[in-house]
Amino acid sequence: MRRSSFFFLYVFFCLLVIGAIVFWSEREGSRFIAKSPDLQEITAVLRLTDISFSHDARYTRHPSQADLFSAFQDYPGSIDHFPSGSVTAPPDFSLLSTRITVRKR
Amino acid sequence: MILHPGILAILAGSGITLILLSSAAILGLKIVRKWDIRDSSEEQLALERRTYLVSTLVQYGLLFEVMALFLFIYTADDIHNLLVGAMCATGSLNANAFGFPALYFRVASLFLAAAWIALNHIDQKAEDYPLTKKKYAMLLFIIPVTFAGYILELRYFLNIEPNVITSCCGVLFSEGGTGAGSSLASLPAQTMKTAFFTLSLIMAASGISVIRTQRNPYAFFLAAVSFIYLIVSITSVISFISLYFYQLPTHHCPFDILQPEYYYIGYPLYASLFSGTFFGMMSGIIEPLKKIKSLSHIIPGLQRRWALFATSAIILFVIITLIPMVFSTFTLERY
Amino acid sequence: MSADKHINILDFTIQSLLRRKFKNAGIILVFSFVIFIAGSILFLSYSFKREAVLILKDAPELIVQRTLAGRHELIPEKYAEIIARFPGVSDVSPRYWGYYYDSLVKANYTVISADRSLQTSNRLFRGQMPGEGDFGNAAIGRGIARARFIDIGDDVSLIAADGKVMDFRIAGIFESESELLTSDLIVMSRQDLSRLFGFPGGVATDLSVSVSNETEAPVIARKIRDRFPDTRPILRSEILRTYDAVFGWRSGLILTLFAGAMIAFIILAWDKATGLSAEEKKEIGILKAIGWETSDILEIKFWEGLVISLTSFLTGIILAYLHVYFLGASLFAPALKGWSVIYPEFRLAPFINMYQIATLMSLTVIPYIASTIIPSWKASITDPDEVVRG
Amino acid sequence: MKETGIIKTEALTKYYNRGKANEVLALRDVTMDIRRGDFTVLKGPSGSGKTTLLSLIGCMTRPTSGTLFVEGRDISHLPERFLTDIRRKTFGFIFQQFHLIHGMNVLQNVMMPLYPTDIRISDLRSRAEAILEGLGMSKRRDFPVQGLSGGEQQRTAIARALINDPDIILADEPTAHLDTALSDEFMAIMRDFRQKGKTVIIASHDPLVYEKEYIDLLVEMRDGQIRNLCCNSPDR
Repeated sequence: MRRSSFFFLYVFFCLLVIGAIVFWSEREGSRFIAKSPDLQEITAVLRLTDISFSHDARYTRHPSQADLFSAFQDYPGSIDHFPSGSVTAPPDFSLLSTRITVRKR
Repeated sequence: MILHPGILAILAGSGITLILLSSAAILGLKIVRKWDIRDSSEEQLALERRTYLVSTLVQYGLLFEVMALFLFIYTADDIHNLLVGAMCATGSLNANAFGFPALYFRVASLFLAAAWIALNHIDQKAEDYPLTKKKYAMLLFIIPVTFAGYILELRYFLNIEPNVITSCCGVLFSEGGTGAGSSLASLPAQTMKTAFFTLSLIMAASGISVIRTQRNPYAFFLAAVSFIYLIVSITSVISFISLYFYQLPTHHCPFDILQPEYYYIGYPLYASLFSGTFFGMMSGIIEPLKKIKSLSHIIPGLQRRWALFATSAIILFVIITLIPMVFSTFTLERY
Repeated sequence: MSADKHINILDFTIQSLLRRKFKNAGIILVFSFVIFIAGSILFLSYSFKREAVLILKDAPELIVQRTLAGRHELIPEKYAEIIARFPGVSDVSPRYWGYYYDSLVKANYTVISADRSLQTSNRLFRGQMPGEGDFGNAAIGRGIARARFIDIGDDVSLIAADGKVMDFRIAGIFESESELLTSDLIVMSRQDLSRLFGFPGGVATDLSVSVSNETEAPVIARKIRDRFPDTRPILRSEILRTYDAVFGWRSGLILTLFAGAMIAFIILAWDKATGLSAEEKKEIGILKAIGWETSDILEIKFWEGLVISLTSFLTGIILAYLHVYFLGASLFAPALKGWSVIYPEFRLAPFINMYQIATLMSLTVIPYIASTIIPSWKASITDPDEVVRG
Repeated sequence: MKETGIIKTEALTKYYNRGKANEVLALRDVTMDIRRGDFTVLKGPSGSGKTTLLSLIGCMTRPTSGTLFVEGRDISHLPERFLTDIRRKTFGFIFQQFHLIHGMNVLQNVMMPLYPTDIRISDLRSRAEAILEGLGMSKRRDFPVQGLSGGEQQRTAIARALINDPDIILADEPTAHLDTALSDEFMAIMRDFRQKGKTVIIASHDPLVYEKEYIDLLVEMRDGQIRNLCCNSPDR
């Protein structure tokens, strides 16, 4: 048995595992997609806007519906509850050369 | 924006490529100035050894370049969700003025690096390394292209403004999908079809004549046709070929065919097109090198082989484009 | 054209790698770990992104909040009637919801009222959804059930705005498969909710607006803001985009912080590649003297890099995958999820694709390979006659 | 003249570290001619330039000036890439220190020179086994080289030099680390090669080597120059 064959075997083995992983992912992923109509129904019925992801502070629970007066909420400085507190506004690097993209017609 | 993992990966990858290629060029500069194959000094030997480093650097550079191109297109596709009105990678690339130029420069530097490696390959076959000086001078021209590509890419990513919720007023009144440069898509499909298939035949014919004769006018002709063919083919992909793959009369995106939904058909499609036209062009470009004595016995065989590559790759390309046209019920006639 | 030459050189390379087992195994170990971490971050954030987008697909198209003095304020229900008359608006319904701080477990709950019930076929909800006028009943999410040790049929007491204790019977519960959406929810009737929070009459928390044509949503949002300048309309598409950006940004941030580790590894690799031992140097000299060409030595080094990086890469991503999808990303979840008392527990749906793999390669393998080029070349130009001269 | 020179040098000169403080003139104006099938010994004290001449002939380094013909081909300006090619096809080397690669077994060491060629590994292996057989080393085939005795290392090194079936065998002080019996054995093996029509060139200052009666050409060197050329073959 050549040394290189061991290497190729290992690579082949890893690729097999990855193949299995991809296969499993497809299955699990489609299982998730199969249950997603139920999730989507909950979203629709309760009219939810956010995922229940971090409950550290009130304003991190429904980041898209955030109160505007919570402490340190707006970037910069929004790290009192890191990383949840950073949900609302990912740092907009264009701030460095501020542009206002709100257009009124 | 710049912290998106894909963007970080591209900037890292192409930054490294840029460093590799620039150091190759700087090292090459000394070779251009001092190279003398008849000299037996230790300095010349050091230069000779340095050529190994340069060609290694360029080879890895090319490899990473391919990777970065792939990532660039994928990232453009991935970020279209973040941009209002972008439906696919085309929309993302149109998000500002730098997207498409960055892509063009990437492709151009890919071609140049590949051409350099091909020349290097020829050069190393001759005992007197006849092309060395030219080769390293050429390297100096690749750098600005790569560099420009990197700058454009950087500007593209820095200038993308993701339209996310801002705390000031909620809705961002962004303009929805302003016409993404659709001039190519609007080229009449029937005319493009005729042009594409005619040119494919011309390309194959000139390829075959080079294979059979390796004669001067044919080689130059093949090179010219290859170049035109590259442009016409990409236009055709946008104008009608992609439509057959999507089975949608309005979807003109040249990038979505790379997605799993379309069985990754874009990869063999572009790979065959790029390699075919590349070898077509190269077999013409090396024609003048026949005059160099130490290369005169190497070139014809190589030319024939490259013309053979070019022709077979183009035939493969045409076959791939024909698959959906022949086997699916979708027709463009009505549109 | 034959591959024999290259396989022969690969053979030799592996043999010489094996001769320096411990050193190379160390490098592979560290590199695998680096890739494992980067891979975990990528997989994790990508899954969150995908799930968030799928879950929120049917969220309200447009939410209208009222702001007062820069603060979120309850919105008069009569706004709804006016907005409902806008052309293109198909439905406006007020949403009643709020946060309840439970001092017992030190956590925030989301209290929400439902005016519709779920279909009975919904597999993610057990029991009954408290509807309009359904006093004293509540449905809760798994996170609360876990935090308060309660289940269907149990009672839960909440303290109302007027200081009185309100008792609720748990009539329904969301299954844990839906935790990413429902973990901290308490659903109750609108009347109970108004009493709990002491809502004045005629106001709602915000309005949810449905439009008949989704592409018209921004136009309607603009109209609403023109008509009611004190409102803040939020589009669903923007929420989705923001989630997309947030997870992209967070994983990018962590990756950037993690770049330090990567750089440390690169330095290690560089050092390893540069610091050829005298023995290795002699070996290369011998090879060159017995007829190996400089490019053959470079090829050894290429294979060396490939063997090390490919082995580490494959090992690293497989471990990362197992970590994220089988072990629940125990190492990194807090960094992406944030900390909290009612921690949502959920198995992420695995999504893996070429893009992630290419990104990961570009962030790890390319820097590694690039850092070894120059040291490899330096090794490869050893003078062949150095060996002869001794 | 039975045949033209397989190795021919004209005014061969070699400097090391040219133009630096530690410049060494290792070889000066060496002109000589070695014919196919010659058994040549380069004789001289250490530092006389024999090793330099040997490595020039063996295409390991390039001359500073002068010309060198190997099998009638001027190689003095050839880039390293092509020198290696010639070296790999034409020469077999036996080094003073044997220079075997530790951590590998005898067979692998013997096969090493031809790894970077398109030879099939099974062909290469059988060729190596045949050579080891011929040198009586078969039983040591899978033995790691660092455990071999001096004579066995020597024979492994010889086997390695022969793996490419070279026309010319070069040996640098091959007997320096061997006792008389082993040295004689080595010389007997070399003599065998000459019998088979190979050209043998040995650099040595060991009388056991240069006093052999079957030597065709004895080159005496000192200070990088040829002092004396002495031919034993009657037709010179």
